[in-house]
Amino acid sequence: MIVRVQDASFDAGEELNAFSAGAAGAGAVVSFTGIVRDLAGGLQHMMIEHYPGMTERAIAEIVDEALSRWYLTDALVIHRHGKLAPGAPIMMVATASAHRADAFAAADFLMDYLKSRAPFWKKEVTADGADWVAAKDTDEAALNRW
Amino acid sequence: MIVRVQDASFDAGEELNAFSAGAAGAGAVVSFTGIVRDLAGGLQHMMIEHYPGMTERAIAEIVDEALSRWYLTDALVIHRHGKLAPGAPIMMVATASAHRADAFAAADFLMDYLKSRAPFWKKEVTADGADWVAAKDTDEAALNRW
Amino acid sequence: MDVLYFAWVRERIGLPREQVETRAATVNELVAELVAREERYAAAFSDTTALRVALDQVLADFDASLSGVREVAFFPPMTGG
Amino acid sequence: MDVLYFAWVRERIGLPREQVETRAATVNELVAELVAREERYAAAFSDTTALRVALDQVLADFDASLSGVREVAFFPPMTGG
Repeated sequence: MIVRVQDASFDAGEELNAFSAGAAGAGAVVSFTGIVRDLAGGLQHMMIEHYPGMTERAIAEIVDEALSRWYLTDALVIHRHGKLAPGAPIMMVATASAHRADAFAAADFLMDYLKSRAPFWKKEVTADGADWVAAKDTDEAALNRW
Repeated sequence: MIVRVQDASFDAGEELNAFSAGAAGAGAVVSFTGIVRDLAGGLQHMMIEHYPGMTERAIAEIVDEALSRWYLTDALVIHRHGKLAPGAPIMMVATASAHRADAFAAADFLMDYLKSRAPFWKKEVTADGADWVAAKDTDEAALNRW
Repeated sequence: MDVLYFAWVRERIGLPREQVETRAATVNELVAELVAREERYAAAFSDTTALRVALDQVLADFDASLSGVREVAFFPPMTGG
Repeated sequence: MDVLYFAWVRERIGLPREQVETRAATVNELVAELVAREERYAAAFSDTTALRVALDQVLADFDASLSGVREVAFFPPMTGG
């Protein structure tokens, strides 16, 4: 299990390959990559604030919960903070399992919980100013699936 | 939408990066990679037989169905045939969407249908001989989820 | 009509494909004709519930009509993915 | 007690963190003390249903006890992922 919270960018493809190489006995690898997108047009960059200390702790708890619920041989979480350009990777989750259903469910679960329970806050900066991204009711509701 | 049926190997990380670069407006990219695993120990290689013509047609239909059910900006399916070494990638699915739930559901759906509706047959070759991999009832049952 | 065999069906029959002259109206009738030919066909088709059939590259049932069909393929359940 | 603010809570209050001397027994009592101080606190805490609180880096409720707590953090709902 690897958890990395960093301001540096990362290469999702390289991370996937390194993760898969370490999980060769698993058979099924699922990944999720979140990418900064320019929804309305005019996004200059995204700023991600986080709560050092609590972030690592919250993510580790979420990953432990996933490992206790599904048969996983490994799990990876990378989440960036700081200034991110449009098109840049924000975060990545990967899960490895002998069973594809477990790999899918665990990755889906990790995303739902990282979204609403890990202390990150996104701000979108445009020429017109900066706005904090509002949490969605659907994200909170998604937690009830698990 | 890209569908590739090939005997050549592929680099899942490079494929993920190329797919994500083309789906930068999406925000959410989910991938699944299937890797040859040596379950019992002693696997020399896996042979995958397919039905040329029907394979491409069946996969295209499955992908079209996914595109009609979920909001996807793009989808990728790569599936190999021929002789595969332990640890080698067998196949890969990737989906891109503005909504992570759609990307997850569509990738999960594609895997379930590719598993049981695309004409591929796996044979495991060991020092003791060769055995066709039996289809699992759970794989057929998984289709009822959709 | 082209008849194709895959995986262990191909191995039991010993052929990947063959031309078959038949007046069979349905897949089941074609299977009955093949089974009557030789033991290796009987072995391959001993349990059709363990088999799948595609007509012109589309999955079908064993009671489907062969009218207009040019290519019939028999194989075990798929194990892709 | 260390009190930390994140995202727009930090911006409204104008501070990322501060030391607070308090006898508040619960989070709600601490919020009431802060709100009584200055308008910028009142603005930040005008709707606590729109806020989350963590006690020693673990999510908690606003009626939770502050007994033994060294670090309190206020922030809007998370938007990671």
